[in-house]
Amino acid sequence: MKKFVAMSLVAVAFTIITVKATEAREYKIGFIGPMSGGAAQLGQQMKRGAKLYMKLHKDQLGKHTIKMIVRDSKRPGGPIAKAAAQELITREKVELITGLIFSPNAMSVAPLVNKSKTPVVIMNAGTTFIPNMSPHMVRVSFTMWQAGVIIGEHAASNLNCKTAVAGYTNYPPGKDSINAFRHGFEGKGGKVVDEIPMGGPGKVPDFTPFFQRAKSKKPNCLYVFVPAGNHAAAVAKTYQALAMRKAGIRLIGPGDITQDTQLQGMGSAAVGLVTAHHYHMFLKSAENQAFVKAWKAEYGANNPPDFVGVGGYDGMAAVYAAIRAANGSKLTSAIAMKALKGWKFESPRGPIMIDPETRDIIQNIYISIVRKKGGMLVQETQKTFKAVKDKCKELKLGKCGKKLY
Amino acid sequence: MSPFLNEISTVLVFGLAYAMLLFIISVGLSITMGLMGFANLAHGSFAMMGGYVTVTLVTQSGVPFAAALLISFVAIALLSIPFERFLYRHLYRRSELDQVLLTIGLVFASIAGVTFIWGPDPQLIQMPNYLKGSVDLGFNTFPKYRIFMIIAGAMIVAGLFYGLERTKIGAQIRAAVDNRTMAESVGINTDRLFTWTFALGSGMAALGGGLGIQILGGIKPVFAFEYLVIFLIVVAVGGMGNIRGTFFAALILGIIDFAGKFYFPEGGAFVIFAVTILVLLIRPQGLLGKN
Amino acid sequence: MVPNHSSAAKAVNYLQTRHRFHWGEAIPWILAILVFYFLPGYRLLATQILVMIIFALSLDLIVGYAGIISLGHTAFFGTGAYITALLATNNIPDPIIGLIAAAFGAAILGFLSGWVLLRTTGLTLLVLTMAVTIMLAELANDFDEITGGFDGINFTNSDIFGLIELDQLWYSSSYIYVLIVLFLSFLFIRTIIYAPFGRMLIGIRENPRRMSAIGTPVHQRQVIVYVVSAAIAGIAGALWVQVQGNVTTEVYAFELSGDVLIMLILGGTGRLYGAFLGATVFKILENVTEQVLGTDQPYWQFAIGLVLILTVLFARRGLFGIFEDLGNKWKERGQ
Amino acid sequence: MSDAVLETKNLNKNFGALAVAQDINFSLNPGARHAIIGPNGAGKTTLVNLLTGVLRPSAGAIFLSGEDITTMSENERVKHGIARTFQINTLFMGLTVIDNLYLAIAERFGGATEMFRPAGHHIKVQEQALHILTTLKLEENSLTVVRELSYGRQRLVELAIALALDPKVLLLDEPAAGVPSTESHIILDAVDNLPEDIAILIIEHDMDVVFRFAKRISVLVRGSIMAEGEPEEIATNPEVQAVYLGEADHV
Repeated sequence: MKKFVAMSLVAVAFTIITVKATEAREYKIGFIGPMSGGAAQLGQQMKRGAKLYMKLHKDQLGKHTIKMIVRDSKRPGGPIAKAAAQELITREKVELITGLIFSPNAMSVAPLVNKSKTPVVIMNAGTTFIPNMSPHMVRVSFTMWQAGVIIGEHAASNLNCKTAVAGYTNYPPGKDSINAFRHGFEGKGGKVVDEIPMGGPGKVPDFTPFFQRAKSKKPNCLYVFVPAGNHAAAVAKTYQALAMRKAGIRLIGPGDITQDTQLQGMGSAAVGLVTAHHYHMFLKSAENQAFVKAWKAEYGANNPPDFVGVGGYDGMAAVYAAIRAANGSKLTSAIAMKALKGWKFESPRGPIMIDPETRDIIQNIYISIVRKKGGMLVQETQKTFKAVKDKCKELKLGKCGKKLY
Repeated sequence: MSPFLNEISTVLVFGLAYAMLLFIISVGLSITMGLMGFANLAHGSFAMMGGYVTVTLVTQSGVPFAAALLISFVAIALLSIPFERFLYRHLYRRSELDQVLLTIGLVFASIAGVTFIWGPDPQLIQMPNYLKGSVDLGFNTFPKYRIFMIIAGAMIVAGLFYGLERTKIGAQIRAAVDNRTMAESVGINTDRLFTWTFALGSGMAALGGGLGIQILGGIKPVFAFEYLVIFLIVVAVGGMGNIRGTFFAALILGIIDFAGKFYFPEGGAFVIFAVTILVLLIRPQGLLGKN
Repeated sequence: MVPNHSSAAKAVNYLQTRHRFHWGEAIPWILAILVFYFLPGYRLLATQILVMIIFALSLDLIVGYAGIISLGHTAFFGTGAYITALLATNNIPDPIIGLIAAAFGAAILGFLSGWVLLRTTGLTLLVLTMAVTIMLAELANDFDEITGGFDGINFTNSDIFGLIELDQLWYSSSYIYVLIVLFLSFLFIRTIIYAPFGRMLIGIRENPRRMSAIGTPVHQRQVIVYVVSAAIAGIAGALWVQVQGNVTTEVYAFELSGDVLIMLILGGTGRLYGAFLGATVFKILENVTEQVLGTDQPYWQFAIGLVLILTVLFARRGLFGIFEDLGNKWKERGQ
Repeated sequence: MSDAVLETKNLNKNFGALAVAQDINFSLNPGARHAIIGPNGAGKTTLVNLLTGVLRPSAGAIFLSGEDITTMSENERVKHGIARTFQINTLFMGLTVIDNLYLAIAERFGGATEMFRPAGHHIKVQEQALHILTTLKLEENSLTVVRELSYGRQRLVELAIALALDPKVLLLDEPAAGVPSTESHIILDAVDNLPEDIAILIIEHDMDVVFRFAKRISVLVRGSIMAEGEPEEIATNPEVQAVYLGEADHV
């Protein structure tokens, strides 16, 4: 025992000495997201999340410091994001890249970081197979499959939906989302009677023609996937304006349609919506309540956090973990990946972990319902599914099962 | 209730409501282009600013929705006057390319400008109670707001036609669209006419911007650019400077767009562009345009 | 009679020498080489600028020289881009073959659409070109089995001539590759412009009515130049995706059509070097404004808007016009 | 066929119910100096447009040196030898005078589609351009941008371009219109001195010009030819006088 204590002391002393031996270092990281244009609010929200984490955890890096250089990816496609990444890596010499709202942004960066071996922490981009494109990427956000399958099963088993119409924004995450939904829904005996592509992701369309079409099919449920951002409020309002609830059609979807930042603007239209998602700001955990409080203190009570903000926050937590692992030495991809594969964190959204195999996130998915309380709309968790993995990669469907680098 | 009547009425009512919106916003652009020969790509910016004024009045100052629409009409009409006087006027005789450059510059600056003030989030609006909910007509139910759009649109169209056909200033505008030199030679002050029609057109755009908030999912900075395409299409299909033509074009495109998305959602926006191409190839000057 | 003789001689001299190279024309190329050596961290941006110059040059052929205003030039840019990308994913990854195929594909589209659309002018043409592009974008989004839709296609090129790898990090070989293609495209366009064909285009721009009355089949000639322009735009599109290794539906974006038209007018139409100046200034404003002023607000958009407005009001022939004016003043002083 | 260089047969043009040309028959012999006069709205410009191919006739035919050119497009007719000037200057305003001529001549020589040889190497084109400029005493303006010329001199350029096309038939649409009287003699002298072998059809309002120049006159009223003959015949024709006096009454 004595020997053990002595050895421990030596070990501790040694650790302290080595820590002291390393010099204070500034870690430069690049943050790429849409800061202007149609998706600016997403980029700004993600940046708020990241900055909040940095503010609350200043001491976590010891004497090392971190400098975040923000670049605007402007449009959804690859070119601008990629030019920003190239410049960040080669000129600013950043050691890690993070941010990335749109999938094509993340995809375009992949070949670049494969060359430079720069680690990437994806805070949002949702197309399922993205981590397969580079061994240097981890993702802390979500995949469409996580919420999609669960809401599909829930609809068939617990919401009395025999038939459903699925409306989706016509782009890969949208297709991922309805494929996941169909997988879950039809697996439990439901039937998807119509799939309606509702325009591309660039613009918020008038949803009326699509919802009218859905209405004319008389399903029990209408599953809707639209990207986070501008679309959510329009979905709820159209649903209400067309009196679809009266017609006996239930609106369900992933939590993108009840995004916290959009929720209050939806008005009574949103009451009763059932969604599956990895986060909403009304989660009861202590971590979340502290997080929401800190967020509102920082950005004002009228600027609530949402899952995009949490993506930024958790992403920055992962970045910190990687920097701590480097501890004064250069932050290589090897160090970062070693630290982040299997990394666990008590996030506002609940416990999360990076799957060491797929480098994708494992997290809880919550079934929630929107209710009105004291003049405000809130979400109530009805059911929690723990440690949900990405089904697409588990089942090795299409590109999800392939190594793409 | 027959499913056929249901479908037909769905397409017509929703299509008509959208058509009214298209007309209200596009008519100003049509007049500007027909009367002054000016390619005003910043027309959508005035519509967008109208939307923001409406939202701000309703949500911040508690002004009733209808009053807010009127105020934003007047405000943007007035705001557009200095633009016409100090910017546009210099370019009436310059090339189309210069006009494109200036007005796209304005679009960029206005998008940035409203983001500085209101931020990038879409601004939403709560409707007054009398416009909430829907009306059940037996064979079909329609949102009250769409019915309101159609009625308001019809009144505006009627007012505009009356103004142009029966008033002196309307006659002057028609004369000037038809032949500017001739109009000037009979003593019409085309300079002042330009200013007023420009203000009127911008005000109409603002009205459309305000009316559109509810059905376009909120007003946001990129509005100025996103909907420009569709306004230009309406003007081109209708025939520049022709108000009747603009109305018919809005009607046809509004209804076809709705029907296309309703029956053929896979096609997305394809249908409306295909129709546009077809019409313009057969009648390059637009449905009712001058040859 | 003496002054008459001298004015005739002057006129002949003017006609016979104007196609010759001026020493000032070396400046952009020297700058391009300096950028390569001194700003390696900006090379991808610089490469993108070079591609945009090719694209803007192709547009200048029709807008600045033939007087055809198009808001849909990405139809050809995007088609070239997809052709290259699809060849690469179907086992023909050679970049040079990609370029050639892109040029041909875009030219065919240019012929088909030009033959039909160029019977119209003005707003109608503007709207039609726009509509064609947007339809192509819709198609690309709908047929995502082939195009990858919004997410696009990622691909890798083989090495140029089997020797030179298109570098994906420092963009050294890519930059040189694009610069060479730009140089060749520029020489090609410059030659056309100073040949009778180019003079004839200027005639069409200045007065199509009169061109017809001197015996020019205007529509046919417009189609020819449209096809040439489309082919070069196709090459630009192919380069754009080759250096980036991926293609998305954005290559058909109407916004990009708008941007390239802005770049061209900003720089100055109908003067070749306007494209160089406009594309460079636009992309630098787009990229560098945020590095100075930050990303909290869309300062870059405001900056571009302001520059466009000021250019229209104070530099009547685009930014290149300023240089021309300065040059003329310099000459007057010299005399 | 006669030896007429330009001939029309029952030329008709309707815009809907409105007939703007009715059964127009006339012919020009080589070297003709023919004028068409008529009150406003008589259809003179329509006739020019029919002859040059801007408009297609509703019925009837047009022959050039015996060849039916009715369905030919405007530019093809130019290649076959019909050239025109416009009533309102239709020039390349932003280009120099010599470039204005260069375009016309290059097109005629078939070199305008040449893409790879510099325009400056086409010596023959330049010589021709200079020759025409010298003939019309424009050579001092060769390097002036057309926009900067006086209207009268621009009018000369209009004529020069038409001549550069080496036409068999030249249609002059009010060649002195809009030119201040101080300058008009330059134009009229130039018109007087046009090569004799070209058949010229002049559309004119100004009777002084018509009687100074024309050897034959047609009077066009409401789309049809009311009278045709030598200048003296027309001047003394009571019907013609009635039309012109009638018009004068209205003015």
